Amino acid sequence: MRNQTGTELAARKSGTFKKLMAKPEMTALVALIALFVIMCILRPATFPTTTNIFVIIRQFSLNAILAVGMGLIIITTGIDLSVGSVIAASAAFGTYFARATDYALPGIVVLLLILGMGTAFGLANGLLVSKVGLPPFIATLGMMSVGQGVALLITNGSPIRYEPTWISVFGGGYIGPVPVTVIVMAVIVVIGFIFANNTMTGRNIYAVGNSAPAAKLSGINVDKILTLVYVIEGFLAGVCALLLVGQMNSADPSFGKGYELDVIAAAVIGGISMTGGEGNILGVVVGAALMGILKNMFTQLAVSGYWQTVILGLIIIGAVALDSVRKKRAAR
Amino acid sequence: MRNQTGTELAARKSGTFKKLMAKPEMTALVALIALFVIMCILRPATFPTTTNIFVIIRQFSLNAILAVGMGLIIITTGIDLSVGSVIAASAAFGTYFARATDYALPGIVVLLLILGMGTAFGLANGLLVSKVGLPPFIATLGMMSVGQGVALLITNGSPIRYEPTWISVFGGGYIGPVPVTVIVMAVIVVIGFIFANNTMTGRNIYAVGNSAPAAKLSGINVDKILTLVYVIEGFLAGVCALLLVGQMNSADPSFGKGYELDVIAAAVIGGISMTGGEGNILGVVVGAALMGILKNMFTQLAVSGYWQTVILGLIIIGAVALDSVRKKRAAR
Amino acid sequence: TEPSTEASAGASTEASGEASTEASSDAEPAGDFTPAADLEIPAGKTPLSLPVDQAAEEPIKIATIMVQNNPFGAAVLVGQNWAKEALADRNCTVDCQSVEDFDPQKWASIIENDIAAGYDAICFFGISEALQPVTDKGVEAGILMYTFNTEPGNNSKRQAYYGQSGTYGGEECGKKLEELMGGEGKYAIITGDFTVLGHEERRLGARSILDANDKLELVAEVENNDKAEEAYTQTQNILTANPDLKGLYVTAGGPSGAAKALEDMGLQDQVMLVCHDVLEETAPYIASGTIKGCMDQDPFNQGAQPVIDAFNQLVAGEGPKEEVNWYEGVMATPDTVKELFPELF
Amino acid sequence: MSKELICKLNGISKIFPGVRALDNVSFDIYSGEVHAVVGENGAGKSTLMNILSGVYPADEGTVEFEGKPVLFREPKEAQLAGIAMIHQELSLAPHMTAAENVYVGRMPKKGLFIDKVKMYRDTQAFLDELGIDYISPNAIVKNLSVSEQQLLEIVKAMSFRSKMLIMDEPTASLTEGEIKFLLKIVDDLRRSGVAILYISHKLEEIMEIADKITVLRDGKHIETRERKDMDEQTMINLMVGREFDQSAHREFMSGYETRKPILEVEHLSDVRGRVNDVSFKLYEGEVLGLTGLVGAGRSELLETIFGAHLRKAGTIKLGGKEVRIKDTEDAINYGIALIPEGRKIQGLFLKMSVEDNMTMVYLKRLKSTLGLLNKNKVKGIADEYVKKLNVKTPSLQQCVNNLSGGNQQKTIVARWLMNGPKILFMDEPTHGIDIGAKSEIYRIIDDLAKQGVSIILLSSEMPEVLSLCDRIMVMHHGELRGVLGHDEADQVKIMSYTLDSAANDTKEGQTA
Ligand SMILES: Nc1ncnc2c1ncn2[C@@H]1O[C@H](COP(=O)(O)OP(=O)(O)OP(=O)(O)O)[C@@H](O)[C@H]1O
Ligand SMILES: Nc1ncnc2c1ncn2[C@@H]1O[C@H](COP(=O)(O)OP(=O)(O)OP(=O)(O)O)[C@@H](O)[C@H]1O
Ligand SMILES: [Mg+2]
Ligand SMILES: [Mg+2]
Repeated sequence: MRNQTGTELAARKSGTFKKLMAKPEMTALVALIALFVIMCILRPATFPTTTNIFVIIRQFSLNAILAVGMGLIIITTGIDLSVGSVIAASAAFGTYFARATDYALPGIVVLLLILGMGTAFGLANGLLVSKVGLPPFIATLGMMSVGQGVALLITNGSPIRYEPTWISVFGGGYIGPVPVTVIVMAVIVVIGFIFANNTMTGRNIYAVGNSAPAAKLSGINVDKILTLVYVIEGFLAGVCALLLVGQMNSADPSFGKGYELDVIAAAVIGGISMTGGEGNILGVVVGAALMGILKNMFTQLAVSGYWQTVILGLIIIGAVALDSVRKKRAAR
Repeated sequence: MRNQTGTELAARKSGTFKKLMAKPEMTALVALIALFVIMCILRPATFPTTTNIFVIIRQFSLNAILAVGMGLIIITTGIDLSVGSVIAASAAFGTYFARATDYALPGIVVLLLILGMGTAFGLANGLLVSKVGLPPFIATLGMMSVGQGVALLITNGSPIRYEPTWISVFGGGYIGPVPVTVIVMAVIVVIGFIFANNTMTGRNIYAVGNSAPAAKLSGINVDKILTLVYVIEGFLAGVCALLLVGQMNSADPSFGKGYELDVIAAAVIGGISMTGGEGNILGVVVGAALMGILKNMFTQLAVSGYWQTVILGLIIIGAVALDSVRKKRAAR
Repeated sequence: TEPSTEASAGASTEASGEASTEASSDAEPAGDFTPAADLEIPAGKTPLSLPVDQAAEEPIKIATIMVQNNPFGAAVLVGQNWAKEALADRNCTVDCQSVEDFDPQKWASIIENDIAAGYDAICFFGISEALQPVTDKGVEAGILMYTFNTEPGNNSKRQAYYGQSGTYGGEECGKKLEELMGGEGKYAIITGDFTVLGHEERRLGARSILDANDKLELVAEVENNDKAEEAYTQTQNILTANPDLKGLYVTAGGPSGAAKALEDMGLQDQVMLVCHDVLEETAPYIASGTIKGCMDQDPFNQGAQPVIDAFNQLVAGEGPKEEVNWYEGVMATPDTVKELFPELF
Repeated sequence: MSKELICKLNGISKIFPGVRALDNVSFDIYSGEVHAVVGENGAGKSTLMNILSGVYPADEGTVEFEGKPVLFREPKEAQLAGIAMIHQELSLAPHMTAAENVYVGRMPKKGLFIDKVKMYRDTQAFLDELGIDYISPNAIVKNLSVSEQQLLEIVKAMSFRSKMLIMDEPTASLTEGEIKFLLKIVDDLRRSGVAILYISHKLEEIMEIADKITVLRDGKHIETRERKDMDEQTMINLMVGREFDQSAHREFMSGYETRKPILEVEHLSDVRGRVNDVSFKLYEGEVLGLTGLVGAGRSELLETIFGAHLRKAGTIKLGGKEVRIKDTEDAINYGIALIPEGRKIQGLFLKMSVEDNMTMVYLKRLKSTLGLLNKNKVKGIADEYVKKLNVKTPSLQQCVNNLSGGNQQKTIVARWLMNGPKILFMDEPTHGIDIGAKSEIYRIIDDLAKQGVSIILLSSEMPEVLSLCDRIMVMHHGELRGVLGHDEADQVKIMSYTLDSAANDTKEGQTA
């Protein structure tokens, strides 16, 4: 309610540059570029190398992938806290069957099992929100606990090894200097962006986020749209599970722990409004990148661990504050 | 928007009993009573003992105390993720000065330092939400990280011992069979309830939660109310820090970790609507009690840890689902 | 608190030795239970205590509490479960409980619940000094409070302790790392959680050795929250920032992530990786030579021994040999690992 | 009663980003007078009132109140000075009680606590005083009907006992009877010496109650005149800024015997019990009025047919064939369209552009490759309708929230016309829009009917229904009380159908 007016209007009046700058994801982009430049100056030898750049991108890839789905969920005024434990549960599920069959199960089946488990969790979230009418926070909080438990039950608490080539390539391979993970991320982000902006279903997601009653009266199946966004996020969690298993060659029940808050932060820093109905899916990549570059920066500059935590908090606040102040002022 | 109609209306039509049952916190109360009865039947020797009952109550006391403040925050449509790390930071802050002065600092000063630090964090949250206009989720997510970092910086990662009598009594003492912690909780819950229902500021909190623009037009200082609820929660986090230091005789930087989700769950299970504007502060105690009895029950029945996680998730979902379904049906 | 190597080594051989002799001599069929001598023992494990061949007259209830969700926890659970099986037909139930993280309040609650639930003995991971009051409360209530892995404070009333000193383990790893690095160069530490006592003891233990050498330069200290994926990420970050890194110490969970990252970057020969716990997770990397040193702390016995000892104390008054039972542990290396831990291969 | 100068506006201007909402407005307000302020949508009426009541500061100009210059930074300061305002959008707290809403922000205290006894007693006294004691002070506001809520707003404003009372469209959601009742209250207040600033788009009402009339246009002050020096046509001309002809009349339909019904509803009831056994027929090219008291279940009836609510019983036939409409999507596929009543909540997607808002339903009809939208086609059709309906917007990408009420309404109308509906339900389409926009909507209705579209026009405004509809249905308490042909319908007859005593005798009426 409180934070939603005026930006666009303000933007319209002035030139294209100002218009661009008024977009909420721009604060994050400027911060990102600033950090990048500062790091290039401070660590010219180790920071702006191809390797390091791809290391950074690979690291925030999972966050960016999940933030695409989280962005869509937040646009419908929802939230998904379960995403981390869904990763753990899906990774455990697929590899468990692989191990149980003494690794005789064809790769494609394992892949489908992992993606399927993620999607199933997403579907459960979606139905709880749309059909049962639970507040998304509560539905996904519950499913977070369930997912964690399922992962533990399947793995019995310790990692399941899984190391066929196909999955290693998927999670850890390179095409030229570019990690496969980064390519997967890029593809998902582009598809996500096109989906949100150029398909009817994408448009309907925004419509539901603007006003569910109005969407219903416009012939949009609101329940279906709500279910869909959680299913998408569940599927993406499955993709991340695949990438993680591929990267680590094992499925660990601690996979994904604590991701949810990072992912939500990335989406919001990237300009997705928590009041729903607006936001640019490309922005989430900027949000994820900003959080990703920070970790690398901390190591490059050898910031003490205790301070890292403080600085991370301040950056999250700072990145969104500028935009909030602007909106708040416009609303006066 | 989606979930708020009809329940009251349905209630009005039928008798007082039905009216009572339509209150959202009733689902939780019925579940609580059911669990209690079941446990009395299953474990007649060890469950319904005075000791065990007070053990249970003492355990959910902190959750209940924090849920009172969280309830008020949620009524304003906010959320506070920082509450756990504020506990850690405040506990560390007060005991640090005690140790630094070789425990010569008077107890009352330590007490004020701990409560003061909690309140200061609350104030920071409140100002970020009200003045800067940050979405509460982001403001308190950032402060969660900051609080964690501050706790680590102060304690240098390991617990600070602090064991004067006054604080041990406060956190671990008994009056008759009743733990002091439980008395503190009861006092705070009662004050919280009266505050919310019988003072103007309390009612203004509800008014802001119903509609901030309308509240503003009615002459309510919305920013002040928003700041206040976070300050209250910060102060209560300080109280919990005191109780924990008293109980453990030390301040550990891992105090409070992960509390936020439990506290939010308790508030919502206790009938505080996540869409804001309604909910009964007494209900949060029921929510906290339900979560508390579950944990005790798991131990009494020796439920495997992995299953505990699954069951906890299902209970969170189940406790709120009944009420959601009812609301959803009324809205058709 | 230096563990006396002889004492612990002595205690272990003595305990197992004595237990087995006792089992054979005490062969009278007191009930329908498997005598200690006939108990099935998991491959590669050596229980340091065996149950007395006697069934409890009154039913006995023992609780064990451990962190779930990391491989070390799972390994401890193997020991606990073995003890549970071994005692099942001796009129003793063992409930293996677990907590999802290191929040002292949660641990204190569980222990309190156990005290209220009338357990005869509680064997738990003493995660933090903050558990001292509740530990003492259990002792005062007449319950056997045996702790493992970490001491719940320096002067708690717990009757017995089992495990490796965190500081000792850290020092051993520090020494190994210094040796592997040839006494000079850059190194980094990936620690589990700054807020977890056991992790801090190891980190500071290693630092006490490494800081003493001026030629060693610490370039990064980061958390991985016990997660392998996070260790992977942090290792990459550390190495891109310090391509000339020579040593890496992982204090807690997820060392396989660091090892995997080194292999993926082809740096396993340049960077000396030292870590803890020889488990399914780490064994392949030790064997392949990526992990150059891995300190084991006998999770099986941390899980089993306190439980068995508690039972023995309750039925026969023949409890723990020592109040403090140090596990020296072994430092597995690529050359010795298959020999020391055949069950993992 | 002496009429003293109480408030003086000197050269007030207010600029919003991109809009000069008020431009050097000056006029005087006297106590004991009803001072009406009229103008088209977006003329700046609400903005001016918000400045007077401390919601925003003016950019230029001063306000003198009781002879002293005042500057209110907050609504509270204006309230303390003696100015109360009833806002255009309802500003009640839905989850709180009626009494709490009346006293929100200033509840009576006893020591530290609220004096609940006094608060509820005083509220009851106010309700009694105004003769609306059927509202309980303990009632939760969301359970009150819209008109009850509106009345509660009035109670709240009156309870300030203020010297100047601002009423911004207080009658927008009231029925004729309730409006009469309200006007009586206003008259009483005037007699007691209160200055009243009264805003309404219903000009008859203005002519009936006002002592003075001020006309605003494009943020500028055009005229302030005594009511006796003003007639309705002059007022309209001043508002619109040109000669305005509103004498358009439809050619009514006749010869029902030979026509085929396009929509037949039989024994329809909804699950929530707000529609009860309703049967009627709608003919091709007909404009069928639907009226009754607010809360009679009219919206519910249309929404139930449209598939937005669960049906309990009844059948629906389209062109003689029974159809099953499970949800709104089905309804749309059958060629039904519904322009809902709550523009902001049920109609608009406030954070989206004019183009998105217009094409939301149309998108389904676009053939696309790979599921991708053809943005040019979408833009083309939106552009076409902006021109066709004369929607005033700087661009298609403008956020719809920034349009005036009338243009927002036209945006929604465009959304449905694009689909070429066979049947169009319009729920209070002229609610809160100015006379110009209103007559454009009337023109659209007439054009559509001529093209053979069948329309159900739900309206509480009697003149609108009487001048536009071929037949008029009257609902009461969820039941259809009767159907009148345009030649037999008049205000009195319709009103008689809405009395509780007019039980079943009319039910059979002319159900045709
Ligand atoms: N908060 C705001 N931000 C930007 N523009 C605004 C704001 N409030 C009003 N406006 C613009 O100021 C102008 C005057 O609006 P105002 O609400 O005063 O009109 P009005 O005469 O009350 O119209 P109506 O009859 O539709 O209520 C309009 O162009 C409107 O779009
Ligand atoms: N969401 C709701 N919750 C409770 N009561 C409602 C709700 N919506 C409508 N009502 C009540 O249902 C009855 C019928 O409402 P409906 O909106 O259909 O009436 P209406 O004749 O269309 O009136 P209006 O002209 O106000 O639209 C009214 O008594 C109304 O107060
Ligand atoms: Mg207006
Ligand atoms: Mg209606």
